[in-house]
Amino acid sequence: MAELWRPIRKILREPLGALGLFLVLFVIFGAVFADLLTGWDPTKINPRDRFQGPSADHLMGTDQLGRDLFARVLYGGRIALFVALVSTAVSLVIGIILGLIAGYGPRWLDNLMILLFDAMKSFPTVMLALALVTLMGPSLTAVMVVVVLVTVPGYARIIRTQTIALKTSEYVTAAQSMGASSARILRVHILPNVIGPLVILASMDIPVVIGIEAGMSFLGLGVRPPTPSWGSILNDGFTNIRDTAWIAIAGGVPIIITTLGFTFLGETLRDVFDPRLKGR
Amino acid sequence: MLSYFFKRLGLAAAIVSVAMFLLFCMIYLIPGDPASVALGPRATEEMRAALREKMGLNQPVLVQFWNFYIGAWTGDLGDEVLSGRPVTTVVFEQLPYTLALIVGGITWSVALGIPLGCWAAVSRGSWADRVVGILSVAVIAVPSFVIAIYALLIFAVELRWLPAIGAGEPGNLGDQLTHLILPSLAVGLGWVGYIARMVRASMLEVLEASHIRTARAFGLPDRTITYRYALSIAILPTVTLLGVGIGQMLSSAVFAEIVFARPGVGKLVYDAILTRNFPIVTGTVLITTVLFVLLNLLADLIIGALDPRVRSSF
Amino acid sequence: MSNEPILKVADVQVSFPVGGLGRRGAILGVAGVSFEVNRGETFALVGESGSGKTTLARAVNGLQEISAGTITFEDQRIDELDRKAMKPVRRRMSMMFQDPVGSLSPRMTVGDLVTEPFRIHGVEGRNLRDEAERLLTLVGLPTNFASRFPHQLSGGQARRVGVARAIALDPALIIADEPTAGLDVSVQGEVLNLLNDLRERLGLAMVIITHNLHVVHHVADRTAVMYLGRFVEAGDTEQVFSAPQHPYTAALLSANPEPDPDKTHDRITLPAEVPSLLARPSGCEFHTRCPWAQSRCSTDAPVRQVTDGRAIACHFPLEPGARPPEQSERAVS
Amino acid sequence: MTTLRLDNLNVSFSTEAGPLHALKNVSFDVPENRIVGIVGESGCGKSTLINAILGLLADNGSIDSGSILFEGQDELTTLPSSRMRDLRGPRIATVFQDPMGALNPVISVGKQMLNIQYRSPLSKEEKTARAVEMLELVRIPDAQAALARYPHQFSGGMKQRIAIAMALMMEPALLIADEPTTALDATLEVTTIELLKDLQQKIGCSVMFISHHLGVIAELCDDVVVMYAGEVVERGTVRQIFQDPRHPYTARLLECDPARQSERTRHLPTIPGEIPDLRARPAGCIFANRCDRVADVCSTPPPDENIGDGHIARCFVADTPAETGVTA
Repeated sequence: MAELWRPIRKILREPLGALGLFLVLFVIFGAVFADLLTGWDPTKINPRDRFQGPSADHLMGTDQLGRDLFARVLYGGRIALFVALVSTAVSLVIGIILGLIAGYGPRWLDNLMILLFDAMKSFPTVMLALALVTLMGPSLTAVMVVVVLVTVPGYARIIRTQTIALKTSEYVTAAQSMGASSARILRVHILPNVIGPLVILASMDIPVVIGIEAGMSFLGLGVRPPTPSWGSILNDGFTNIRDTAWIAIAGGVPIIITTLGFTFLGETLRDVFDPRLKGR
Repeated sequence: MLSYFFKRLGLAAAIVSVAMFLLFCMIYLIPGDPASVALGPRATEEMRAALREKMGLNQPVLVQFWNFYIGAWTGDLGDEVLSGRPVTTVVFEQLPYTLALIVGGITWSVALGIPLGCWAAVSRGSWADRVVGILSVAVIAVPSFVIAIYALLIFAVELRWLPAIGAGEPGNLGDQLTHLILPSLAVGLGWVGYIARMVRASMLEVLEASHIRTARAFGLPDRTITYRYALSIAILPTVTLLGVGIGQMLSSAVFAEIVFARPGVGKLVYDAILTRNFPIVTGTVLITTVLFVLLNLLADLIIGALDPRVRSSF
Repeated sequence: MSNEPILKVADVQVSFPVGGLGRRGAILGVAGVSFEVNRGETFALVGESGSGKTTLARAVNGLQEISAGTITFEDQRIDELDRKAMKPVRRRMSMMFQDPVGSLSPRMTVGDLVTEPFRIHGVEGRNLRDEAERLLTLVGLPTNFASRFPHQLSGGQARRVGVARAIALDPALIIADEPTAGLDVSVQGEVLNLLNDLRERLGLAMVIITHNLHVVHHVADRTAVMYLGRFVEAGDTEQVFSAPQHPYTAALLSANPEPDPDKTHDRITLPAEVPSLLARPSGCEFHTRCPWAQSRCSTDAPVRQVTDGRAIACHFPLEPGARPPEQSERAVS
Repeated sequence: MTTLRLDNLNVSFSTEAGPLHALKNVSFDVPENRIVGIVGESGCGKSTLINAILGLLADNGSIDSGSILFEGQDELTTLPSSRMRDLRGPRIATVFQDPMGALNPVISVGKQMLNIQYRSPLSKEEKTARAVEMLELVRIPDAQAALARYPHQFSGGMKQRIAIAMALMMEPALLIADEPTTALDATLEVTTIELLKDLQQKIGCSVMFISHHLGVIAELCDDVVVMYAGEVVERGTVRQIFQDPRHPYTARLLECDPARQSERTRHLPTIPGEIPDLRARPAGCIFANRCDRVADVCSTPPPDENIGDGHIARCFVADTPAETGVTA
């Protein structure tokens, strides 16, 4: 317990970290307890209550179809967090494995994989998303595939570069000279020393992933309507921006809060646990 | 320098080739048939078969890839489904608008980012440094389309300071620039943050270097040390960063074009999806990818020109 | 000390590929070196940066492939062994690396570090905690150090941990690369004393690689001096020190003189810098810097001559106490 | 005249774990035209000393008391930073340890040498000629062409010689050389030392030479200052220090140098123990915890004992020669 408490205290000591942690917990709380926090059904259409401003009944007002925006925002948070956490975890695992192979494996394989990573990264994210969704059709899976395709090359490259640097370090050479197998060297000497920075970097990528999900939903390439997503709420707001600003505010503010929260938290994590990663 | 250039050019060509291969694999492997996609659900089986024949989808995979690959290198990306015009022509018509947007974005990010980063580094630890730090992180975090919509909402819809829609009257440069302000800000704002952070970090690193200590020990003026000795090195990672950033700016440009209803490749490809104009989608993806690789190459060459160590290591 | 060789190195060469596409070539990092190390003996390899001493040590340890020659350890050819077959050999031959702290895996405790050899070789029936305590005591560290991490150690302490790990599996030979590098003068002695102690108590043979001749003096039984990947002089340490025969050895010795203001003004200055391995000089490869060089030296390569267990590669071996000709007027370029 | 006089200098750094007293009551002179060697092991405060003299202490460091008097007129501890900058370079030049990093990697050598002369009224041609002259003086082959080259195109030894040329170009009154040869091979070190000595005589400046290499100090220097944990424990002429060391630390340090042991031994002398934490300095002698001559009195601050002829040791037993294997 004390082991867990110490890092949290370190984060809380930084004002920005405390703010980030608070925002993130706030968003998670809203998503987890969405059923308890609102009685409205996020997909229930109510044509008589269109374009309402915030009121005691509808905390954030209603959209062009009269759906309760507060309920849509809460349930949209579930989608955003689900996509962010699951696809980042998947990317991390794939990225680490590919990076270790490229970094520790033979030279030709490394060159080939680097070429693949660079080619993957040279597709502009949105263009890749557009092409994929045209073929697969819009869905949550498509969003997650895009996220994995976009983030894996970066993670793999970082792991690869670090692995190559460590491969010639004296302590790895020392392990080789003691007769350690490649598997042992990767597991005991390389992985523990490369994984920490990567997990921190990945946590800082969560806002990017949330941005991708919201962005694709905004373009109508993500979750199918009527399912609520912050991106699709924002799109509703954009379409009706000349009628009311409330929908755009309801869709955009959660995105801003969440991305800022995760970023502040990630930055603080990095500064506290791996000061080498930051410029200073 | 010349061998460096050719080496980088070869690498760029290799990356583009692999990217073409990946794109082809995606089209081929993903469930969903380009012909059905193009024709929509109401097409008859004969219509699909005819289109498949026309698009060469009945040939063996390797032949299909070879045709695609050779076609792409020679600028033949197929014809648009609706009007039958060559995809290359259609995309190149729209490309200048997008490039203008990206150049605008780079201008914002460089013009604001470098001075801010430099200022933060020189006054390290001060409130100015902290504010710049927090602001940079904040603008990096918020997705560009959120910035685009809120910029539209605040400056165009509510305040009515700047135009909301379109690229401006053709031939009227002033009007076109006014129309560029908001979209390019949406594209470049995050990069102001990235660049400010990068410049600050690498300035601090360089200022710690022993050659800077030597320069101080020779009594050189602070201005010479900061701007000629330190910034000239600290700026190098920024160029690389911008090279990579252009890819993300291309993505942001798609949103900016849709939000501000500007012409450009983003709008083109978005409309193409709605009309199931599949060749336009792949063609645009490929052309923007090549553009990205070329601009990256340019960034590398600039680094080579600025840094004598890189120049002679090849 | 028996005279039975535990390690035999014969005509070993190590080459590195250089250049990119189009202009491929190879340079010789080690250009044909032979020596033997007897059981219980300390052998020193001395040379400056680029002399190939570390490459040679890595080749002996099987970390570097050799391009010619043979390496025999405990009557077994080890230069042809693959990684798997080499594993049992590594129990008998351990290596210590230059950087005292950097050669220790940063996220492992000292206890885990010194017992790592047991885990790698799956040694059964030993309590690793007891082993860690035994090894730490052996190298003069308190046993509670077992829970520390490398960055919490001073250079001297980290070096002791390295020694403890090297002796964990009772090897017959230890190769120590610059065992005193990065240590203060007052700590250097501690490490050298420890190595001397252990060698006597455990009957180890040792190969010590260093650029500091004076370290060698107090530790090594025999010494070889390397220049551009070759031995220029080798022999009994006492003899090499009292009467260096190769001009390079003499220069190295004089470069690190006894710190006495009345005695130190007779250094041998070597002009120019070490030539590149890409452009080895003709004839005797030292002639470009040799104060005694004559015309023959630039054309004929000297042949290694062995007399009374002393080997030297020089056309004009030095008499004891020789001074360079006209050192003061010689042009330095 | 004395080029540099340090008198009871105290420097401390504020750290997270409290103030760190890095230099304590440091006094010594660098007389005109002499080479003064500063000897000490890691943690002895050599770099802090240099930075304090040059006015380049890090932001968290401060000079608490004492004086640094340059050429009998400029009090460096209170000198405004603009005036200090005018002294650095033309009057006080420095050569640093790391030859690889001492020169700016993206500016050509010639340009860097011109930049240093920015205060000089000479024309550009004259400045260039001066740069070439200096490069020739430090034996850089083809000096004219060398101006157009970048630092990475030179070997380590050449870079260090270029750094020396740059330092001496303005003919300073004081040259501070911070371990200038440590990163070089031993045989290269010899040439660099001889070059330095040569140039010092030609230009006629004073030199503060910092090194941990006792052999180099003994050969090059006229006077020696021995530092330990931020204090000057002993100072005197090179003969006084090397042949009649009075502070136990000096004696033990000399003993430890393997080069001093001309007889082959299997057991080398060492100094057991470690430097005390400078955040919690002992009230008495700083060396007491490692000293073999320690007595009760050593828990009080030791005096700067004057043994005679400028030979001073900060020790209670300095009046009796230290017991070492080395005799005067």
